[in-house]
Amino acid sequence: MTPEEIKNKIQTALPGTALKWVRDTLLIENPQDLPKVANFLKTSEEFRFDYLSSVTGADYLQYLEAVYHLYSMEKKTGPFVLRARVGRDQARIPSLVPLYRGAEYQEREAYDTYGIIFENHPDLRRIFMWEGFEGFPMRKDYVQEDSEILEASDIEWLEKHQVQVPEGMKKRAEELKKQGRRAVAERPGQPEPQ
Amino acid sequence: MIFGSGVLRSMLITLKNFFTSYFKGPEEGGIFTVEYPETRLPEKERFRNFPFLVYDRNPENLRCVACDICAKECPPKCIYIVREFDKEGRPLKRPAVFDIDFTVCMNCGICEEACPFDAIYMDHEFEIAGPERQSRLLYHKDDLLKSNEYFHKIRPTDATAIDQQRREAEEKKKAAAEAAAKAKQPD
Amino acid sequence: MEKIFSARDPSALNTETLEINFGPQHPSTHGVFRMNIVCDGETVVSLKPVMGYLHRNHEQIAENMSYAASMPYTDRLDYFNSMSNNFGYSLAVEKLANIEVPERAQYIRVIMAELTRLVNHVSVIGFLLNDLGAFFTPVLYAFREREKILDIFEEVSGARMMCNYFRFGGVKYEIQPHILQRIKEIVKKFPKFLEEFEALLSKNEILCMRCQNVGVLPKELAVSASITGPMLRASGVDYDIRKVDKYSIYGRFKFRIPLGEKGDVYDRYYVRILEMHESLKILDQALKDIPATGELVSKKMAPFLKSPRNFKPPVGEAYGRVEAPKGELGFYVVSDGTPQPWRYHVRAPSFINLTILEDMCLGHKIADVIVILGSVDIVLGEVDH
Amino acid sequence: MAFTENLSSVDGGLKSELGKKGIVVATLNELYNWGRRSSIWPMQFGLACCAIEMIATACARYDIARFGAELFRPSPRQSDLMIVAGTVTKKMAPQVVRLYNQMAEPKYVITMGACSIAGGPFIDGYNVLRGIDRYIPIDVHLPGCPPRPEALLYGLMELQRKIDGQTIEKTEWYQKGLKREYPVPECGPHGLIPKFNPEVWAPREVDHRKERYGEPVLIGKKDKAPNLDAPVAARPAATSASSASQPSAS
Repeated sequence: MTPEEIKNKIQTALPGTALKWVRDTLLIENPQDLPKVANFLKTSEEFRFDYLSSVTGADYLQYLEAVYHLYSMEKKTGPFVLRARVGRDQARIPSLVPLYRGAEYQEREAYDTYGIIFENHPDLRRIFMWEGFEGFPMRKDYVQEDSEILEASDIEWLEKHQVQVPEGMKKRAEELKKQGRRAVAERPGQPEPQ
Repeated sequence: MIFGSGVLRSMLITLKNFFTSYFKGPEEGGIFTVEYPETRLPEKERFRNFPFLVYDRNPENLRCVACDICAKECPPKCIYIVREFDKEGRPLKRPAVFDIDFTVCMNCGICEEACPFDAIYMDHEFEIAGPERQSRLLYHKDDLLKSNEYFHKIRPTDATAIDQQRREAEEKKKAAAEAAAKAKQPD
Repeated sequence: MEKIFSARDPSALNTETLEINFGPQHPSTHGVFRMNIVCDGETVVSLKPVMGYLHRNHEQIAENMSYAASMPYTDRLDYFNSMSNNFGYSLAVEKLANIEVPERAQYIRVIMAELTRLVNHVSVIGFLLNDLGAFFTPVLYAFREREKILDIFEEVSGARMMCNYFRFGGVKYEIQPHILQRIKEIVKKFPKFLEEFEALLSKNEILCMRCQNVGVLPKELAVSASITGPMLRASGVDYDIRKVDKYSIYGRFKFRIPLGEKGDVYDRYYVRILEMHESLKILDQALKDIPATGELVSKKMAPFLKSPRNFKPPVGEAYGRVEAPKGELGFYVVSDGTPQPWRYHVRAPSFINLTILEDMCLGHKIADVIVILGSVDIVLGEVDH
Repeated sequence: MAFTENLSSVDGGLKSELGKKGIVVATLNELYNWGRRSSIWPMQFGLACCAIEMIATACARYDIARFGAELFRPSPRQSDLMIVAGTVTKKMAPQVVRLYNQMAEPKYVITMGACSIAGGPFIDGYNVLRGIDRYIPIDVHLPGCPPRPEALLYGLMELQRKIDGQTIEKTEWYQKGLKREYPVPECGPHGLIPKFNPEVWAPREVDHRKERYGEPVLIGKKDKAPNLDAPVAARPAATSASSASQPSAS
C-alpha cells in the first residue's frame, strides 16, 4: 500500500482530519485527532496496529513533538509512525492510554523530560525525577546547575544543620544572591585551547 | 510421583555438585575458584582497563605529539592535554601536561582506536585503589608513561603488528625523502 | 476485657490497610527499584512502582556526543547484555545512514547476541530462584556458566561486561579460530548444564506451588500493554522480532519460538529455559556456517573507526529494534546532519514491561510480589535509562 | 598473610621462633585488628552495573569468602562495610547517606567504580551525583568501569591494610562524643540541597575538566533544528562528503 492510499483510507474513514506525510511518517496536524486516528488504525480490519512500541517526545525548538511507533502483532507488519506537534507553551496532546496500556509509562517519561502534558492520562506525574523538580531537562533550553558553587539556599540549609561553611563559599553565595542569579553551568569564557 | 520427590531430587543434585566439584577440573564444572592474590587468571591479551602512554627507548622519546584527538574523542572527556612550547614560544610536538582522570574514565578503548600515532593503549593493570581520590587517581604524564617493551609484554600480537606498521611507514617516509632529494639533485 | 471481646468479633474490628514502602535499598528488588504497596492484611490492594533512582540521563548524554561515542554507553543500559544493546544501536544507525554489514561480521554479531541471551537467561533464572527462597545455590551455578561465557567476551572484545564490541557496519575485533573453537565447546557442553539446572528445581513442589497460577498475564492485556520478550511469549503470543523483522541474518537460521499457555510465573521461567535451547540451536548453525575470512567492517565505515567525530549521517530518522533477551529493545535516532544526534531515544523493554506489574500483583500475597517482579526480569540500568 | 604489617614491639624473628614452638605472641591491637579485618561484613547494596561484578565476586570463581567478607547483610545495622557499587544519582543520594548514618561503628566505605567516585562516564548528567564523597567520607576508592572482581578483592585488601594500621587507643569510635552521622541532603528544585557537604569535601583547586570543557560539556546545545519536513532528495548519500582525513600534528 502506498502512503497516499493509506492516507486516503484514513481520511475517508475519519473525515475532517488533517494529515501530512513527513518522510515515511504520518503527521497529524491537529493533535486532538490523534486518539481518533489511532483508534481507527487499531480497530480497522485492514491495519490492526494493536501494538504501540514506542512513544517519545522530541524538541525541535519551535515546537515539541510526540512520536508513536505502531506495529501489528496480529499481522506482523509495521512500523507505522504517527507524530503530533504542539507549541512549547501549551504542549497538550490527548493521551493514548485508554487505547494502549503500554503508553502509560512512556507518556509519563515524555512528560517528565519534555513537559508534554497528555490529557486524560490516569496518573501523569514525574517518573524519573522527583516531585518538585523544576524544568524539563531534555528540552534544548534546559540549563544545568553548577554543582560546585554553593548557593544561598545551600548555605542556609547547612547552617541549620550546624555544618561549618568556609567564608569564601559564603561570600560567593551572597554575591550570587545579590545579583539574583543561580549558579548555572556555563561554558568557559575562552575558547578551547588548541 | 510422591509428593516431595522433587525436593529430594534438588537436594541430590546439590549434593552431587558438592562432591564432584572437588574431583573435577574447572572445565568439567569442578574446582573453579581462583585464589586471587596468590594465583591469577591468565591475562587476556585484549583486556583493557586504563590507558597508558607508550614511549620508545627512553621516556623522553614518547610517541604522543599532543594532537588532542583522543581528548576530543573521549566519550566522558577525561583526558586533558597541554602542548609544550619551547623558549621562543613555538609549539613542540609533545605534551607538557597529559592527565587522565581515572575517576571518570570508562575503559571504552576509544582513545586507543582514535590515536593516529599509536601512542595511547589500554593497560592490563587493575590493582589501583587508594584512600585519596583527588591526588592519587588523577594520573599525570609521568605515571602514564610505559615503555614499548612493557607493551610487548602485555599485548605481544598487537605490539608486533604496530611495530611492523611503524617501521614500514618510516621506511616509506625515508624512501620518499630520498626520492625527493634525488629529484632535487639534477637541478 | 471489653477490648478482647470486641477483637474477637471481626465485624467490630477496626481494620485499616497497611502501606509498605518496598525499596529502593532492598535485596530482592534487583537494584534500586521502589514500590509503594498497599496491603490489606497480606494481600496486595495497590502497588505503585517508583523509579528513577538510577536515572543516568543516557539520552541527554548521547545527544551531546558523537554517534560512536554513545556505543560504550549503551553497554551500561542493560548491563547483563551489552552485546545486544550494541546490536540494537548499531542497527538503528545503520538504518539511518544506510550502511551494509559484511557477511562475517553479521555472523559474529549473531553469535555474540545469542551468547548474551544465554548469559542473561541463565542469570535471571538464578535470581528468580533466589527470590523464591533457593538461596544463592542457583545463582552460583548460573554464574559459573556465565563466567565461562564472559571469558569468551573478554578474549574477543577486551572487557567482561562492557564489551563495546560492535561498530557501525561491523564489529571491532577479529575473532580468532581458537575462540570459535572454545565457543563451540561451550555450546556443546551447555545442554548438559541446562539439563541439570532444569532438573534442579523445575519439578520441585515448592517451586511449582509458588509459581503456578501466580501473576497471570492474559494475552490481550499483554498485547495492549506493549509487553515484549519472553514475558509476551509466556502469555502465548507468537511474536519474536528475530522472526518478524528477520533483522541481520536471522532469516537464515532454523529455530522455534517457545510459547507459554497461561502466562504465569512458571511459564515465564520455563519459556526462558526453552529459549536457551533455541539459542543453542542458532549458535550451532551460525558456528557451522560462519565464513572463515572476510572483512569485519564495511568499506564505507572503515575510515570512521579512526575518527568517529567525522561520521555525519544524513538528515533523517530511524528506529532500529532487536529482540534483546528482555524484550524489544528499540533505538530511535534523529540526525540533523551534524556529528551528534538531534534526538536519541531508547525504548527499554524492562521499563515498559513494568507497566502491568500492578495488574499482575493485585490479589496476591506480598511474598508473591517479589516472585512476580523477579519473573518480569528487570535491570534497573535499562528501566531508568 | 604477607601484607599484614607487624606493629607489635616483639620483633618478627623472635615471634616466628615462638610460633614454631606453638606459642602465639600478639599484642591486643593485633588481635583486635585481626578479628575485625577477617570479618568485614559488607552490606548487600547494589546500585548499578558494578553490583553485578560484586555478585560475581561473591560467587564461586572469585569467592570473597576467602577474606571473611562473604556475609552480605541486607540491613545496614549489621554491616561493617558499604560497597557503593554503581552510579549514585541525585534521587538516590539521600538514601545512601541515610544508610551510612544507620550503620553501626566501626564503619567503612568502598566506592566501587568510576561512577560512585566522581560520576564517572555519567558525570555530565543532570541527575547524576558527582561522587558520593561529597556527603560521606570514603575509605577506599576503587576506579574502573566496572572494576574486575579481582580489583574489588584488591580494594578489600587495601581496606584490610587500613584496618591493620589502626590502634585500639586511637580508634575514633571509642572516643567520647563521636557521632559519625552526616546530614542527609534534600531534593531541591534544581538538584540536591546542599550541593556538597563542605566538612567532607571541597572542590578541586584546579579542575582541568571544568576549565577545558565548561561545567557540563552539554551546555553548548544546538540552536538549529533539523527539518524533517523537507522532501528527501532521492536516496541521500550515506555519509557526509567530508572524508576522514588523517589529522595533522600541527
